[in-house]
Amino acid sequence: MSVFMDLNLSYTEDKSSLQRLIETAAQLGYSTVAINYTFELTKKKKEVPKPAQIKELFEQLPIVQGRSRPIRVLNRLTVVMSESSHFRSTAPEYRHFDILALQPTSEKLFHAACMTYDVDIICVIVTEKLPFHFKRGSVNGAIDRGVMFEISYAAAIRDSTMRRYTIANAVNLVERSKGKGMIISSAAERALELRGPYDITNLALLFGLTDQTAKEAVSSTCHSVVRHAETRRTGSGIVCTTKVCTETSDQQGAPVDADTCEAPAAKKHKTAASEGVTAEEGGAKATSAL
Amino acid sequence: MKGVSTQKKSTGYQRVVLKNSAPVLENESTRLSAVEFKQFIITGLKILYGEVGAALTFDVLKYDEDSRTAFLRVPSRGLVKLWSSLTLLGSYQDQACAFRILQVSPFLLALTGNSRELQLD
Amino acid sequence: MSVDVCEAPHCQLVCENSSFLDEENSLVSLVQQLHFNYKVSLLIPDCSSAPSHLDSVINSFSSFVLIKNMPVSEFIDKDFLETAVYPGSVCALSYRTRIGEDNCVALMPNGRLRLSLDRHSYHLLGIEGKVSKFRSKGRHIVSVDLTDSSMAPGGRGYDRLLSGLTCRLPLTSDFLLSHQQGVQSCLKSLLSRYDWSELRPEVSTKVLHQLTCPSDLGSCDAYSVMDWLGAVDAGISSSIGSSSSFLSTYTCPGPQRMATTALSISVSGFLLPHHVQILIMEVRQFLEQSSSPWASLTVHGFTDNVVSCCENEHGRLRGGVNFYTLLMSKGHDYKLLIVTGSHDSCSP
Amino acid sequence: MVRIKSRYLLCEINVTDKSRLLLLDDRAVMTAVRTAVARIHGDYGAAQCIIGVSVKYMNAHTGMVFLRFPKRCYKLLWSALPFITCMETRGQKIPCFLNCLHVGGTIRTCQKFLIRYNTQQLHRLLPKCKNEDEKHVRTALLKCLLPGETRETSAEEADSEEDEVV
Repeated sequence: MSVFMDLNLSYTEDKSSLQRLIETAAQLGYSTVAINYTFELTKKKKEVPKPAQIKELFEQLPIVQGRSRPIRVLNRLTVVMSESSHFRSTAPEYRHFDILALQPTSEKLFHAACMTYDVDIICVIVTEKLPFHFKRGSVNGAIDRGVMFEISYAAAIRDSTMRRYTIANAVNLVERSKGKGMIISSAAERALELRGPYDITNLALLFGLTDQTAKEAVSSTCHSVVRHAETRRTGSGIVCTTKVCTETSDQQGAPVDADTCEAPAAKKHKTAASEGVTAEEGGAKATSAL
Repeated sequence: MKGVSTQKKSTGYQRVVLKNSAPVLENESTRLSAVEFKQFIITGLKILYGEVGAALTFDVLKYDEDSRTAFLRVPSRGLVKLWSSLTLLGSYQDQACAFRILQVSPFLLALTGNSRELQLD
Repeated sequence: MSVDVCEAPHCQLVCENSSFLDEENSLVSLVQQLHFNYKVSLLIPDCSSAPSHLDSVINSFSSFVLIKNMPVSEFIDKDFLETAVYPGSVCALSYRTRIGEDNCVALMPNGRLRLSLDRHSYHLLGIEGKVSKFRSKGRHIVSVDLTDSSMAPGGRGYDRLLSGLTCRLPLTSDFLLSHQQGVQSCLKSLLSRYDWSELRPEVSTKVLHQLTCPSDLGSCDAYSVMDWLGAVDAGISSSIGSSSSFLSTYTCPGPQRMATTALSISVSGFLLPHHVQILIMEVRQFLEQSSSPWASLTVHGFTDNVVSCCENEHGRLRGGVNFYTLLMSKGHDYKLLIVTGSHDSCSP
Repeated sequence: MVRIKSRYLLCEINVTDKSRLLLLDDRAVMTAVRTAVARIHGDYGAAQCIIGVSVKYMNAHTGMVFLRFPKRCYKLLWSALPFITCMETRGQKIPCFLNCLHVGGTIRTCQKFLIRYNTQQLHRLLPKCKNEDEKHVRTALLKCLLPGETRETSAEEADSEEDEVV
């Protein structure tokens, strides 16, 4: 299990309310959050938004509750896609963002998003009845590629009808994916729409997740998403830097050490972010070779 | 000398206690009495779980009006219901609110000894 | 309701009736095994002030230090090993780290260093460990016996651990450190290198008036006893409702009686089992002399502790609760209630 | 291919005035079920009603309804059915209650049960008949047993085949 994350805090123009949102998230015990910019290509003039610099928001990032480290803030772009032309995988504008998410609105696009598009998250619509059925094939394809599905809960707090749709759509998804590859995030616009990680773990039980997968939905699966995003941005993990320390290189040279150092790395997890793993493995090897 | 040791596995009986700081309201000046507080939670249960949910019995063991902190006790089979309805409660009399669950434990005694509350320096 | 919403968390309560005079009683070993105690609370009915000798024991809980940003590799520093680990009696626990989320470290008085690491850190460290029992994805427990001969400075195992902790995984954390003989005198050199502060356990004494209590605590079932003690501790007893009240149906278990006064003392901080042991003896002695029919002592462990009772792994998903209650009555009998719970208790 | 598992409930709509039964249709029943579930089980129940719940077949003459519920929550939804006291259709309120006769995993088993049930009903009614009519009833009964089975099956087997396959 890793730290708790909320990979969807809605971006608002109002700087102070955005600050409050992040502060509340830190207070609730989230170690990593992502500010979400939604991009919908409806009117032609619209351009891909530019993410705000985190440094401009905070002089000093708020401390995570009960910990001594500050919260980590990422930027994320969600592209709402009603036509396949809306998403250009190589668009340079996307490079400003740490995480890339896609919200397909039709079955065809959903399938395409699951199977081919190079994104990290596929958002599931929670504000209306699902316009299509999830196909097990598509869902499994996404999970195999390390692309995760996202359910956001803020809509469920706002309104009774949306609550029904949130639960129904989430249950439907869980039924298809068996709870694998699912993250739960807030999509909160205001601080009061945020809930603590344990609350979400409990809430996820309503969606049909088990204790274990519920907890993963706010922690390790999110971690995989971030890792997947890192790999995507670094070109399938070919370019990756690892810290190498020179002080004890004499000990590293011993053959026994080199072996043990490599062994655990080799039998590393075969998770979704498998590309990320290869990157690390390379790093570990580099270290031991020194 | 007797040395009897018995093991008990709790099943239906067990109670779960929640300590919650509740609710964080938009308008800080709103005051909530204990009865209103319980009524509010029942409303939340009714919204999410209907009349069946509203019939769930739970106790407000202690409620502090100033900090709006309460100790709730609920039979363990009702925990998920109560907790999730608190999570999804978003407004009180048309103003935004949020419940913050501070701790959940099968034992009331555990709520007074939470090491995470240890604040040094 | 469908199954998922009705699922009950389960948890075990072990109840043991025994006597202090019983040679084979497991109390001493249990107290000694729980190294990281956060809070001790004591409840004595029919008593308005603690006698001086009890008071002095309560105030004699040794102070502990909080060291900030200390690398874990300091624990295997040669000096530290010689002054603190080999003689035993040093206890350290990473502070402001959460089990299940962060990397947690604990050093036990018997010289065992235990690390709970996430997958990534585990691979970086490169020391063999076990997969966490609690199915937490990718969490590993690494346990090293620092008193082992291979872990002596210069040994192969030692070198590997050292290089792991200094080079591959330079883990730093805030630590709570306690030493039976007083931290400052023993660990001067260590402290001089870091930002630290000495802290005293916090003692709070409350005298409760007109406390409704069960007339025969021993015969009540364990759960109601625990509930009642908790209610007293949380200050709920004064507002206990009747069984028909709207707000709460909680009532004092069994036949009741009114105790005019009761003494409730709690000590919180980083407490050593050694002192808990002394306190238990003192309370025992006190009971024999005073008019109080019983006394209860509850010891809470640290929630984010890597180890629980008997050096088993402690995980929050299954063992969030870790505390025990000791009910002592006149005549050296006691009732021990240990919660070996398996519920993901929550405290965000 | 994995099938979404469903449960089919065979229910009988009981009304005081049989003639008003004809006013009911699928939609009225569905709305009544949804409202009852929402009232009894709140938003959580209502959410379970959104996907995979439908009225598969309804006979307005006899008041027989096949309800289809997802298997994972059919007990929850079922528990709300007794609380239906009236159904609304075309601006009229028809007081009624639902009586659940059978729960099956496929429409086919439900249908088999329905035929057996109807036959039993006829047997029960038989002694009440006057002598002149007895013949008619007997023939009707026989028809129901043998040819009836094939007749009704053909109508509904198509239904059970289209069990959602995903």
